[in-house]
Order: sequence, then structure tokens, then C-alpha cells
Amino acid sequence: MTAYDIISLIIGVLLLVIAFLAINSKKLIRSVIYLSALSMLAVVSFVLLKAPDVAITEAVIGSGLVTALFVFTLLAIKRRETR
Amino acid sequence: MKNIFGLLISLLLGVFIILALDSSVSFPEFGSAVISDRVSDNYLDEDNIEDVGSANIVTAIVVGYRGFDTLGEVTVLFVSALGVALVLGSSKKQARMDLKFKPNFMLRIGSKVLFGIILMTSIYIIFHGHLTPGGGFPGGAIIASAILLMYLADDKFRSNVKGFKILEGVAGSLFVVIGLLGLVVASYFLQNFLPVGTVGNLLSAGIIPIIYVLIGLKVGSEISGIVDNFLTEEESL
Amino acid sequence: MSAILLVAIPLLVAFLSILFKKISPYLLLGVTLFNIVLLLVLSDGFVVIGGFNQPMGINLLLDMYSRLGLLLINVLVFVIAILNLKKYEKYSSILLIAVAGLNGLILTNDLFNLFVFLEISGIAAYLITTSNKKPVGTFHYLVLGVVGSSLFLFGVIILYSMFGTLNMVGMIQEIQATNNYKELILPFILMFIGLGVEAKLLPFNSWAKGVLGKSNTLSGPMIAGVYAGAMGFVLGRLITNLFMFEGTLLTVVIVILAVGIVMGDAMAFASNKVREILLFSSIAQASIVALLFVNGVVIWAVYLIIANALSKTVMFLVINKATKDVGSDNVDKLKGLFSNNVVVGVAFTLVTLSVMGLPLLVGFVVKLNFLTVLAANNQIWLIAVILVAAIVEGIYFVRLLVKLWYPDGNEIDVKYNVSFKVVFVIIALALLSFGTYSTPLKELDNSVDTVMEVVDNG
Amino acid sequence: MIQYAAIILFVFGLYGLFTNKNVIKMIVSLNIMELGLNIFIISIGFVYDGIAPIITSTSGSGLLYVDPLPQALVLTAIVIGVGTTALALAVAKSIHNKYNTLDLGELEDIL
Repeated sequence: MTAYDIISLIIGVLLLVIAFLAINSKKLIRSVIYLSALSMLAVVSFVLLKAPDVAITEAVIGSGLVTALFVFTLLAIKRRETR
Repeated sequence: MKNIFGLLISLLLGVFIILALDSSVSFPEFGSAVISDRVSDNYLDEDNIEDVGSANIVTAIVVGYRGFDTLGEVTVLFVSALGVALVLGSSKKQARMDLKFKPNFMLRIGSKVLFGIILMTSIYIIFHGHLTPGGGFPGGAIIASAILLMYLADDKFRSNVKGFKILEGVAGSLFVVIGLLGLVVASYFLQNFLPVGTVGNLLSAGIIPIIYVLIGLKVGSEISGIVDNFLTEEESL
Repeated sequence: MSAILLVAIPLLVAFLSILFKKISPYLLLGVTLFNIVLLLVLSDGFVVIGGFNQPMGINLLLDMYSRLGLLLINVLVFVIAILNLKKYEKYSSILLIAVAGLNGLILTNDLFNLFVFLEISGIAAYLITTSNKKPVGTFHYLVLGVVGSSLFLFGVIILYSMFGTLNMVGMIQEIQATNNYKELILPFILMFIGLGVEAKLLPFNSWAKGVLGKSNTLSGPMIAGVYAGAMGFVLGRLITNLFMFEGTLLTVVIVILAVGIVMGDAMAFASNKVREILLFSSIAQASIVALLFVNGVVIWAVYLIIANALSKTVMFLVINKATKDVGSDNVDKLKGLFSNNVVVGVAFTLVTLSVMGLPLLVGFVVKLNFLTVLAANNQIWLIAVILVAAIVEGIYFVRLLVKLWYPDGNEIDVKYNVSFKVVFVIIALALLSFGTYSTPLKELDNSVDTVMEVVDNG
Repeated sequence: MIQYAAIILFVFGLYGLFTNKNVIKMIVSLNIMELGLNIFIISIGFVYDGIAPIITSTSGSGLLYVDPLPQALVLTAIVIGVGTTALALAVAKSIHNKYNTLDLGELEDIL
């Protein structure tokens, strides 16, 4: 087992654990944060798979902007509920 | 209980897919794909690289060989930006959503400085899309995140949404027009009708950098428009 | 002149239309007219994009089969756009994108490109359904649509990693060269299910109830007429040329489709809302179309798609207009709808009888012919299923027609514009003349399988 | 290894989609599914000891590159994913505006 295999094993397991948490967490905001973390891990795996273009795009879009959109939606919903 | 049951079923499905792929002879094992049997061998061929002129082969595929897909993808983003505006915005005037925090002076000025730096990064990434990793999509998204920063740092900030709309429409139309020019000047839609120059130079690869700049502008303005739509609401509330 | 203009021009105009909002409905009409004219003058053949020949680049294929599909789509969108000119101005840009997406979907000869166009037309469809003002239905449609296209992409990628190409012709050649059928079950079933979502086949057609059951004069005919027609053509292309359903898989697919027919007609029979009757009937019809393609009855399947798209457009237009004016789509509330609108009533009746497959109408010709072919193939129990379904269909449609014609003390006031009436009459007449005069489609018989010819001859 | 994880991730997304009734969680599940699919697509083009498909001045001939085509496809797929996610969130917001809940289970009683 090379170092590469060990790293990819760790990343793979982490991906699955965080995905499970994202699906099953009770609070919506946690779910969104886990999704963002998952996206970051996907970036790492893209780098491991030698795809720098995809890694940059996923880093900006996946874990940045999409998370922001999720958070804004949750904010707007929360504001409506408090009113 | 229902949860665990569903989990088991889905895991079973996953294992089934994995086993089916593993037992298949044609499906290559992870890490031992034979590129020379695939179309991609042509893209990595040196003569073809000289013909297209882009050092980054992924860019050569995205904008060159499969440029039509990219046109489609820009359209997807266009129509979903249109849809977000249609679903969220109504005829009434829109105002900023109250974020319930007051930004202080340092934050406002500091974020303006950062805004410039981020914008410069995005321009660099877009212009070097055919040489280094990056290009129109991440570059455009970085533009949008700069705009997002301005929205977050200043609770009164409203970008020029109308300007975005115009930029979006013009950039998209220019993309199609360049494609049609290829049809008229050369003989195929989206054909490269400019000289390609030397592989590795900034001014090389013919229409690829031009299209990537247009894509960057379009993606940037569309995502900024979406962000604006999510951060505003009807004034009457 | 090149077939690429069929996609490029609608896209260009769509990008421009957000700058000129005022005239965008007229732009839409102009573009669809332009496409129809273009389709009549274009010559058949492959269209290369970017100057890269297959397998490196993407190419499009225009042949008799895709030409029919494109004509159907553009004519129907033109008609629907005219009828909704004033009411749904905001949706013109989206309809332009939908036209571009559906044209590309039928034209393309590249599997990943097919996925991209599936997404474009899909998102346009979700947006068209937002005009229903029923966000939950739209959300269901969106989620299932995304799942479907993801499954489709999954299948395409597995095929790519096996054969190293995305071009459909190249892929078929590779598959024939390898000739290992067992490995292909997984990707084919994934792609089939993925397309089945949009085509309203089981198991992912539950979105149809939320979307079509609450539809209006824009979304109803668009989704049940235009989209169903386009997806039928795409499914037919893939089933006849790419998918090789053999052995157990063939049985499974046929059983799923047969269940779809029976379920659709049974649900329609049980419902007392007009729109639900129509949508369940179109689910059943979609399954019949797919079943015909699986059995290799291409020519009559094409016939059936066209007849269905035309008739469902008329039916949804009539019913949705009436529903809007009356405020309910319950059959009993709409009693006597046609006693004041005789022209509309006659057109609707003709169209319905055509769907049921009565003599003199196109539905009859189609049904007779495909049943003959199936009988020649010894598919006895399949014939039985289709016949039983047809009887059930006959019962609920006749029941519906009787109620819509006889007021029975129910007073309703629905006015149809002249433009509506003209459209209904033209489509009904088209269905009639198709039924009695079927020679032009005989010629089609020879020119449907261009892809196979190309595969064989290189 | 990552390939197996990607397939399971895809299936996890499906699982989340069909067990959750909350609109936001369903959209999160959709995203997880798309992420899994994207990683899977990249993984089929991976070659051990391959390098990223970018020509630099130091690279001579005879080098082993990973397959660039899947990377190009994923770039497209990611952007399409953003489009659908944004649209889905907008629809979720309008569901909440109309019914004051995000739970589709509760909505079944109203509809």
C-alpha cells in the first residue's frame, strides 16, 4: 500500500461519513455546512485524481457560491418565521 | 427504522453497481484506463495540439472540440438565472434583505480593497485559461464571489442589476455570433478562424481566449444576478 | 444553410430577448416560423461543429426521422405561442430556450451533448411549470428530472469508459464489434430509466400528476404535447439504434411498460377530474410508444407520437381554458361545456376519438397496423394488454364526452377566441386527413433508420 | 478506492432524496448525488503515474497524461449543477412563502 492509496482511503471514508452526516443531521444549517465540507473534500479528491481545472472550479462554485446560496435561503426563511 | 432500511437498500444498490462494474471486462479498473483506446488519444496528439494551440488540453476540449457543449452549459446557467428571477422577483420593487448586522468603517473599506484584488485574480485566471488550470467558469465564479463580498460587507449595497442583464445578453449573443462567424468565414459553426500562434503564448489559440473571456463575463454576471435575487425581497414587507 | 441554425438562432434570439423584453413574444413567433421554413429547405446529412470530425468533435444528424420530430415541435410551439401571446409574455425567453433545447435534443448525435440538451430543455420545462403557481409540483418535477438526467449521465459515462467514445455512431460500431451483451445491461438500464423520467414512463412518472393536473393553457400543451413528442422521438432513436434489449432485460422492460399502460388507463378510469384523465391517458400512451419502439415497430410509433402530441395539445388547451373560466376541472362542473361551443366540441370529439382509435381517424390506422405487426411477431399477450387498455380507455373517454356534451341542468359559460377555434379545427382536420390518406408516411418507412445505415456503411 | 466511494456517494444521495421530506435536505441530497457522479466521472479517466493534461515547457514527448475528456465533461456538469441548485432553492423559497413550511410531508395534508 503506497502513500497515495492511504490518502485516498482516508478521503474516501471521510467523504462517506460526512455525506451520511449531511443527510441525517437534524438542523438544516448543519446539513448545509457538511455539504460545504463535502465539496471541499471533493476538491481534494479532484487534485488527487490530477484534475486541477475541475478542482479550481469546484472550490469556487461548489463550496463557495452554492453554500452562500443555501445560507441565504435559510436566512430568508428564518426571517419569515420570526415575523 | 425506515431510515436504516432505506440506507441498507441504497447500500445494496451501490454494492450491486460496484460488482457489476468490477465483473465487466470492458470497464477499466481504477487507475489503469487505457487512454490510447479512447478518443482522448486524439486530443493528446501533438499535431492536434499544434492545430488548436491551447496548452491546457482540458480548455482545448471545453472550448474547442466540444465548444457546442459549453454553449449549452452557458445556456443552462442563463435559463436558471432567468428562472430564479422569475420565481423570486415579482413586479414590485425589490429592496435589500436586512442581514441584522451593521458593518463598521474598517469592514467596508477593507472589503473594497479585497474586491479589487479578487477581481484582478479572476481576470488573471480567465486570461490564462488556455495555459494554466482555470478559465472562464472559475474566473466568472470568482467575479461573482467578489460581488458577493460587497453584498455581505455593506448592507446597503445593490449592484447594477440592469447592467448585469445587459452584459449577460451581450456576452451570450457574442458567443453565438462568433460561432456563426466561424460558419460564414470558415465553413463550420464555432470553427477557429483566427491564427493559433505558438502553443504556450498568452496570445495564442485563436478564438479560445476570446470565448473564455465571454464565458467568464457571462458566468460572472449570471451568478451575481442570482446572488442579488437571493439577497433581496419585496419592499412592502 | 446548415442544421446548426436550428439551435443557434433560437439561442441567439433568446440571449437578445432579455435586452428587448417588449418584443420577445414576437421574436419567439419569428424564430419558430424561421425554423419551420428552414426545415423544409435543409438537406439531410451530418453537420460537423467546429471543424472537428467524429469522433473528436460533436456532430448533429438531420434525417427524415429527426426532421419529422423537429417539424412537430416547432409547429406546436408556434401554435401554443400564438394562443398565449398576451398572457404569458414573461415566458417567451424560456420558450425560446426550450425550442433550442428540444431541437438540439433531437438533432444531436453525441451522448454527452444529449445530456446537456436534456438539462436545457428540462430546466426550461421546470420554469414553464412555474406558471401553474404550484411550487410543490414544480419541485417534484425538478427533483425527479435532475435524478433522471444524473442516471442518464451515469450510464453514458460507463459506456464511455468501456468504449472510449461519446459519438453515437462510433459507439454503436464499437458495441457491435465487442458484442458482449451482458456488460451493457447496467448502463442501458440507467440511461433508459433516466430518459423515462422525462418521457413519463414508470417508475419515476409521479411528477406528472402535480404538474399536469394543475396545468394551464401554456404548461399543459407544452408538457403533454411538445415535450412528450420530443422525448418520444429521442427515446425512439436511442431504443432502436443504441439499446440492445435482449433476453431477460427485454422481458423486464416490456413488463414495466405493460404495467405502465395498465396503470395509466386504470388511474384515468378511476379519476373524475378532466385534467387527470388526460394526463393518465398520456402516461399510458407514452408507454405504448416506448413498447412499440422496443418491439421494433418504428414507423407506427412515429405515427403514434405525432398523433398523440397533436391531440393532447388540443385536449389540454380546451380543458385548461374551460377550467380557468369555471374554476374547477371536475367532470360534473364542466357538464355541457360543448353545448354552447359546438365547433370546439366537434373538434375535441374528433381528437378524442382519434386517441381511442376509431375508424377514419389516424389513431385507428396506427392501432390496426401496430397490432398487425405485433401479431406477426407472436406477441399475443402484449396484444391482449393493449386491447384491454384500449377498451378501458374507450369507456372513460366516451363517459367524458357524454358528460361534456349534455348540460344536464349545469350552466357554464366558457368563451373560446377565434384563434383557439381555428387551431382546434385545423388540428382535428389534420388528424382526419392523416387517417384517410396515409401514403406519405409509407415513404418514411425506408428512411427512418439512417443511423443504422451509417453504422453499416461507415 | 475513490471510485467506490464516489459510487456509494451517488447512492447516498438517492437515499437522502427518498427518505427526507424536507425540501432543503432534498436539495442537499441532490448535491451529494451530483458530487458523487462528478468524482466518478473523473475517476474513470485516472491513470496511475499520469500527470495533469497541461503542456508545459518542461514536458517532452512520451509522457503519460490522465484522460482530459472526463475533466471537460465534469466542468460542464458542475456548472449545470449550480444552475439546477439555484433554481431548486428559489422554488423552495417560494414553497415556504406560499405554505409557511418546508416539509413536504406536512404539505400532503394541505394539498
